[in-house]
Amino acid sequence: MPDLTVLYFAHLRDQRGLDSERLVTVAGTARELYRELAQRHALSLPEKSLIVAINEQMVRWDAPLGDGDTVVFLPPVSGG
Amino acid sequence: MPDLTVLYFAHLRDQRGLDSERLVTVAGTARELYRELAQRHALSLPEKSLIVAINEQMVRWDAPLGDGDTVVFLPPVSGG
Amino acid sequence: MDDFVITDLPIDVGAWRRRLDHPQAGGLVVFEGVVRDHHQGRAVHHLDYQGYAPLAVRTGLEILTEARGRWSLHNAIGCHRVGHLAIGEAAVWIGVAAAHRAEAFAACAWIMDAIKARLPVWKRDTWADGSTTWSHGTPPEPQE
Amino acid sequence: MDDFVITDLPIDVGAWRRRLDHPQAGGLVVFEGVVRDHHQGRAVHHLDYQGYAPLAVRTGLEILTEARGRWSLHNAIGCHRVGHLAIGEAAVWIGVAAAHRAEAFAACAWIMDAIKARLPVWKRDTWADGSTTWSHGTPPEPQE
Repeated sequence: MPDLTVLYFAHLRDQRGLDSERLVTVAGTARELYRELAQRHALSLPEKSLIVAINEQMVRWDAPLGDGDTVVFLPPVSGG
Repeated sequence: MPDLTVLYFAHLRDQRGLDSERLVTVAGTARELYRELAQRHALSLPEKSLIVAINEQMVRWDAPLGDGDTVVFLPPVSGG
Repeated sequence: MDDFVITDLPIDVGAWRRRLDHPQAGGLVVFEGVVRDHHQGRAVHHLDYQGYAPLAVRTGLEILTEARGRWSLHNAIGCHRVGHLAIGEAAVWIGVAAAHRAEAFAACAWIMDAIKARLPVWKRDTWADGSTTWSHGTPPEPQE
Repeated sequence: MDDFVITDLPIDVGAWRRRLDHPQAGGLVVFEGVVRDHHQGRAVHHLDYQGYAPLAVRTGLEILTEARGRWSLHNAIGCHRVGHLAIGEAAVWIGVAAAHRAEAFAACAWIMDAIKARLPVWKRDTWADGSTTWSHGTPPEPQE
């Protein structure tokens, strides 16, 4: 089971109540991890509104998780 | 015969050798004045490349000249 | 110096402008995005921006590189602020130097569109009544 | 202060920029036209600009007023330098403040096109070899 760091931004940071956390998960992919976290912490943003980044690279939802990965679920952006 | 001030810019200033001059003319219109000056001072710019301003207003070539007017023949502009 | 920066300090617009100086550049276009006192009809007290800094820097640099590929530019640089911003403070600064103005205008406007669409940065309005709202935002484009 | 100025002194770009500050403006776009070290493939030593100042000021103000009519702007100001300009000096500065960036970009680019087409100002290149050439230029549009 991979030992991950998850970073939270914007709505997800508010809903999780944390900037970041380390966790060990049974999830094998980014999609499985988001579903686990969304259920546990009542994260409201649907998957289709998010982009996943692993180790500072945007990846597909079915990207596999590896030990030591940093995972971020990016809400719709609003810079500028 | 109107007593005028004529201002010169760019090519016309170089060709006339003056920034400005006062003169009395028999010309009744801006066109007649330019033809008189072009002939006397070998001004090379054709009328169709110039715009006439009298007293800081752009006017037509057949605009009449009045005593005390300031007349400018504006070469093609190149600001910016 | 880095061509694209995420900073939690006020943007020194004079210093950024001086970095655009280039002897072959005839046209400089600068965009500044500034915190307004209103948004969607409501009075704004201040803004907070969060940014995923390492990915935002990389994305900003990619956008600038794409702009240099689309237009002939002498320079294209910029920065985005994060943290607490008061009314009138600059949230984003983008500067482009080109031989001619048309390229500089087109590139600067395109860069700003790309920044809005792709930079992993999030804006929260704090309204005059103290309540807060995260901006609706645009899902960032996947880059695969 | 005057919204459009003809000046034979160096343009204080910082001071002009500060005049754009406006609590309702979310987007500021600034254009600077700067003297390049080359033009049409030839090395430039310096430029001289002549301007018919009273008409140029009036024309500049008319252009800014037209821009304010075409777009919703909080501010639109600028200046044009005349006299002797060295490489790297600003010949023209135009700044636009609007609620949103699209208007600011469009208005600033349009103002510059109008300045180039209509302002009674003339540019002379002095080349590296000391010879001089008046720019070909555009006949100013009659305004009747």
